[in-house]
Amino acid sequence: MELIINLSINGIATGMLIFLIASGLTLIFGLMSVLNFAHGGLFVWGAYSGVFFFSLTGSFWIGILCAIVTGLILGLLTEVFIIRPVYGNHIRQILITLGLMLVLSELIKVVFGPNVLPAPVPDYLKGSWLIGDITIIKYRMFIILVGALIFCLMFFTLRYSKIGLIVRAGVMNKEMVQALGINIKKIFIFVFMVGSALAAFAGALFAPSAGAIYSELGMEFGIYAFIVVIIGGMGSIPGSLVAALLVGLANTFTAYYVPILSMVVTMLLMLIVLLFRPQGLFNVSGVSNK
Amino acid sequence: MMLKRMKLSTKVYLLIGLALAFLPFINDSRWFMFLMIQIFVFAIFAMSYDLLLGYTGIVSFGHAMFFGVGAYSAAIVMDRMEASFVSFLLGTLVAVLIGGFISFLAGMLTLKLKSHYYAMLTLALAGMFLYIAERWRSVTGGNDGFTFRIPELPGFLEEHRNFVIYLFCLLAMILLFFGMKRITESPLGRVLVGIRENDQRVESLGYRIMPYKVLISVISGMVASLSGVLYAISIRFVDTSVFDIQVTLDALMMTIIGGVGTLTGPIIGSAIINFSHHYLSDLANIHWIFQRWMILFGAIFILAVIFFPNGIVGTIQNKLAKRKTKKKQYDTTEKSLRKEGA
Amino acid sequence: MSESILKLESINTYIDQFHILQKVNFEVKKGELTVLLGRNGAGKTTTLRTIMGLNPASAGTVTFKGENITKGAPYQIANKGIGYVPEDQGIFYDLTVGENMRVAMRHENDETKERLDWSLDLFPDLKRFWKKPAGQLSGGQKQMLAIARSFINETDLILIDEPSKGLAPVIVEAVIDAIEKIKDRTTVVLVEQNFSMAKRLGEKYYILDNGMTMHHGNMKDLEQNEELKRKYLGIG
Amino acid sequence: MNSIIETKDLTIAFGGHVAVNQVSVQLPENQFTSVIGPNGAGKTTFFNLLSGQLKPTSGQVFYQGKEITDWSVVERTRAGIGRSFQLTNVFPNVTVLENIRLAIQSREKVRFNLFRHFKSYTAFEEEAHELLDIVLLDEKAESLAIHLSHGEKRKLEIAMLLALETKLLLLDEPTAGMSLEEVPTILRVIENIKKQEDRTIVLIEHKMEMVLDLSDRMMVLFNGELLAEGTPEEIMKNETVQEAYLGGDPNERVHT
Repeated sequence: MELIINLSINGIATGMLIFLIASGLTLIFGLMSVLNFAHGGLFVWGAYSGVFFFSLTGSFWIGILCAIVTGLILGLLTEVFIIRPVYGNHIRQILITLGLMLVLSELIKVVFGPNVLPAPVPDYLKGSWLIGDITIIKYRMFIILVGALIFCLMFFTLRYSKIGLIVRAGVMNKEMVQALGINIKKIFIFVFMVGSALAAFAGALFAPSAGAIYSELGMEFGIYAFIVVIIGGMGSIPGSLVAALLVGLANTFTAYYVPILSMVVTMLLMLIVLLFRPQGLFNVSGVSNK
Repeated sequence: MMLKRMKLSTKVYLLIGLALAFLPFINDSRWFMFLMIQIFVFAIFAMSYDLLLGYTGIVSFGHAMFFGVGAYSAAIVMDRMEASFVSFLLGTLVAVLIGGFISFLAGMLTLKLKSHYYAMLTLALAGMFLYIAERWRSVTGGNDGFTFRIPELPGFLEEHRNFVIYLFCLLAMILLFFGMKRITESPLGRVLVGIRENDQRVESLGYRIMPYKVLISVISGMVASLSGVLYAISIRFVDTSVFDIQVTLDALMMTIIGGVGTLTGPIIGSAIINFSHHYLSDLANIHWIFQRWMILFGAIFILAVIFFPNGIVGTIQNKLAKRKTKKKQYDTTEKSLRKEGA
Repeated sequence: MSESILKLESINTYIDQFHILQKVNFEVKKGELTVLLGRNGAGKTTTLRTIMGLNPASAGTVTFKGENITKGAPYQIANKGIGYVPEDQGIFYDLTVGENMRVAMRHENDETKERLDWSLDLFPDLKRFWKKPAGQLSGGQKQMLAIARSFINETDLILIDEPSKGLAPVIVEAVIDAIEKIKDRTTVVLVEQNFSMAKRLGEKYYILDNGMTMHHGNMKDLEQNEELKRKYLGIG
Repeated sequence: MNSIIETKDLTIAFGGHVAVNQVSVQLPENQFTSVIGPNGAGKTTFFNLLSGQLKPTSGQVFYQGKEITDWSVVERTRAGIGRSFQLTNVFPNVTVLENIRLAIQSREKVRFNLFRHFKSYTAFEEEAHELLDIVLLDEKAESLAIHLSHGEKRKLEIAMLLALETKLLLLDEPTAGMSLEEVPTILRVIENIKKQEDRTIVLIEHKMEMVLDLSDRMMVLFNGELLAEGTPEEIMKNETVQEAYLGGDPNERVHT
C-alpha cells in the first residue's frame, strides 16, 4: 500500500511537470491555433537559464524569475519573426518551428557549453518527510502544488477575466475583435509570450528534479508535451492536466514494475486514445481536429 | 525508336545519370566516392519524403524510423546470416516489409485526422524506435552499434568494391527517381495532388481519401527503408544515430531547400546538404562555431520556409513558367508547368 | 448645414487583384442617417470595410471628425468612435450575451453603464438572455446584440450592414424601431437592400454601382424618382 | 412520380442552434426543384445533409428509396449525388483543366492506377476541354484555378459537377457574386442540363425571376423549417410565404 502511495505521488509530480510544459503548448494551440514544435526548445532554455542564474546568484527564485524572463523574450522574438508570417498555415508552422527547435537546442550548446549541467535542489526544498512508511520528497510536493496553482490560474483567467474573454473572442472572429477597438496583434503576442514563459518556467522547475540537464531534453520533453496535448484534446486545459497526470502515473508505475516498457507506455496511451477517441479526451469544439 | 518517344526532360535526366556514372574516373578518392554515395542515398530518402510532403501535403517527423529500420534490418540479417547475396536480398525484403508495415499502421491511425497528428505520431514513434535501439542491446549493440560484412563480389569487381557500390546506389537512385516520377504522374498521383490542394473536394468527386494517403505513406516508407539499407551497406556499420531526429531533419531540409513537390529538388537538396556537412565540419578546425553549423542550417531552413517556399527547383520552374506565359499570352502559371517541364 | 463627420474622397480599394471600389465619394453629415444603396456586389459592404480599415484603401482619403484615418488599423479606427455591425453580425457564438458585451467595453465606468442600461431597455431580450451563449439566440436577437455591442462605447458613428437580412418582417420592424432611437444619439450609416426599410429610416442616400458612386441626395427625392430606382435598384 | 431523394424529419443542431428542423420532403425525379429562403434559413445546411458533408442529429435521408443517412460523401457521390459549393471550392494550385480532369477520372473509375501516365488518357482531357467550352472557360484551361475571378471559379465548379454526370445535381447559388454579363452563360448551362434526360436538379437561388422561370417545384425554408412546398404558382400564392419571406409588398423589395 505504502509503495502504491509513494509511486502515486511520484507519478503525480511527474505528471504535473509534464502538465506545466504542455500547458503553454495547449494555450498557444488552443487559442491561436499555432502548432509550436519549438516548445521543447523554450523549455530547455528555461531549464538552463534557471540553473545558470541560480548558481550565479544563489537564489532559486531569481533563477526561476530569470527563466520566465528568458521565456518571455524568446516568445516575443518567436512570435514576431517566426510565427507571424505563417499564421493560419499549419504545415508551414510545423516546418518552421521545427527549424527553430533545431536552432534553439544548438544555441544552448553555444551559450552554456555542450556538456551536461548539474542542477541542484535549493536547500530548503531538499529532503523529505516521513509519514509512516510513506516518504514524501519535498521538492515533488512543491512541484505538485505549483502545478495545481498554475492550472487554477490558467483555467479561471481564461474563463472569467476580460483578457480571457478577448482572447477567446479573438479566436472565434479576429476581425470583429479588431473592429471593436482591440489590438489583436498585441493580444496574440501576449498569449504567445505567456505560453513560452510557461514552458521556460516548467524547464526551471524540472531541472532540480532531474539533477542534471542537457540540450536534447528539449526534444524529449517536447514530444511528451505533444503526446499529452493529443491525449487531452488539442486546446483543452483540463484535458492537458488529466492527460499529463495519466502519462506521469503510467510512466512511474511501469518504470517500477516493468522498466523496459516505461518509454513505450506513453506511446501506447497515445495509440489507444487515437484509436478510440482521436479527438482526445476533452476536445474543445471550436478547435476540433477535423 | 525509344529515344525518339522520350521527352526532352527524360533525356536530360538520363544524360546526367550517365555523366555521374563516369564521375569516379575523374575523381576516385575515397572520401569523394563516399560523399557521392551519401548524396545518392539521401537523395532517395529525401525523394520518398517529398512524396508525402510535396505531393500529398502530409508532414512526417519520423521519417528517420524508416531509414533506421532499413539500416538495422539489413545489418542484422547480414550479420546473423552468412554475408551472401541471398542474405542481402532477405535483409532488403525484411527492411521494406517492416517499413511498409509501420507506415501502414501510423497512416491508419492518424491520416484521417489533421496534418499535425501524423507529424506528432511519427515523431513519437521514431523516438520509440530510437529508445528500443538503445535498450535492446543484444540485437542492436546499443549506442555503440556494430559492424558487419557485406557479400564479397566475384574477382575483379571485389578490387573496385567502392566503385560498384557507387554505381549500385546511383542506379538505385535513378530507377527510384523514375519510378516515383511515374507515380506522381499517374492518375493516382494526380489524386494525391488533389488531396494536397483540397481534400474535402476530392471526397465530393467520389475519391476516398484514406486509401490514397495510406498507400502513398506505405510507398514512401518502403522507399525510405530501401535508402536505409543502402546506407548501411555503404558504410558497413550501423548505430542508433540512424534513428536520430537529425536524419528526419536532413530529409526535410533537402526537400524544402531543393523544392517541394518536384522530386528533382530533393536530389539537389541532398547534394547541397551533404557537401555543406562535409566542408563545414572541416572548417571546425578553424573556428569552433562551425561545429555548430546546424544553427546555420536551421536559420537557412527558417528563412527558406518564409521567403523561399518553393525551393531552388520550384523557383526556377516558376521563372520558366512566367517566361512561357508571356509567350503564350494567357496566364499560365507556376506549378502547372511541373507536369510538362520538371 | 450641419458639419461633416465622415468623408470619403475618391477611394479605391482592391481585394486581391479585384478593383472593388473605384473612386468612391461619400459624405456623412453629423446626426443624419445615410443609407447606402445598390445591387449585390456594388461595393456597399466593401465601403464600410474600407472605412473600418478592414480592407484599407489603396488610394483616396477617409476623413473622420476632421482626421485622416485612411491608413489606420481597424482597432485604432474603432477607438476613434466608430461602431461597426458587419453583415454576418460578428457575434462570438461561444461567449454569452454578457460576455459579448464585455469584450466590447473599452472602460467599465459610469458612462458605459449608462449606455448599457439604455441599450438593455431598448433590447429587453438581451437582458433576458444575458447568460445564454450568443450562438443560441435567434437571428433577430443576434442582430440586436450586434447593434447594442457596437455602441456600448462612446460612439459618434455607427456603420450597420444590412440589418434586415434574413429576418422575419415582424423582427425587421423591431430593428427599425431600435435604429430610429439610436439615430437620436449617434450618426448612422446603413447599408440596406430592403427599400421599404431604407425609405423609412433614411434621410440621405447614396447609390453605388460597380464600385462607383452613381447618385446621392435626399431620400425623399429618391422615393419619387422612378427612373433611378429602376436603373440602380431594380425596383418600380 | 418517383421521388429521387426524400427526407424524414431531418434535423441538425449545432450546439443549441437548430439549423435544420424536422424537414420532411420528397423531391421528384427528373424535375427541377428550387430551394428558397432568407439567409440563415438553413438552405446550404440542408444541402450538406443531402450530400453527406454533415450528418443529421436526427431524421433520415433516402435516395432512390434506399436509406443513405449514414453514407459518406464518397458513397453518395458515387451513387449519383453531385453538388456545387456556395463558397467556391476548387483545387487552387492546379490548372483549370486538371480540376475537371480529376472529376472525369473519378467518374471513369480510374482511381488507383499508378503505372500509366495520366496524359495517356487523352479522352479525359478532350472531354475536359469540351466542358470548359460549355461554361466559356476554355481559354483559361491552362491557368491555375487560384488565379480565376470569383465568377470564373463558379463556372469551374459547375463544369466539375457536369463532369461527374450525376443523376442528382445540387446547385448552391451558382450565380452569386457573378458579374451580370456572366449570369446568362450559367443560366443557359442550367437550362441545358434541365433538358437532358434523367437529370434531377435542386437549386438554391436568391434571384426570384430565375427561380420562377426554371422551377417545376419550389420549397421554402425559414428558420430551418420547411415552410411550404409545391409548384411555383402555389408558392407565390401561399400567404405564409408571402408574409415571412417576401416581406410585405413585393414591389418594394429590391431584386438583386
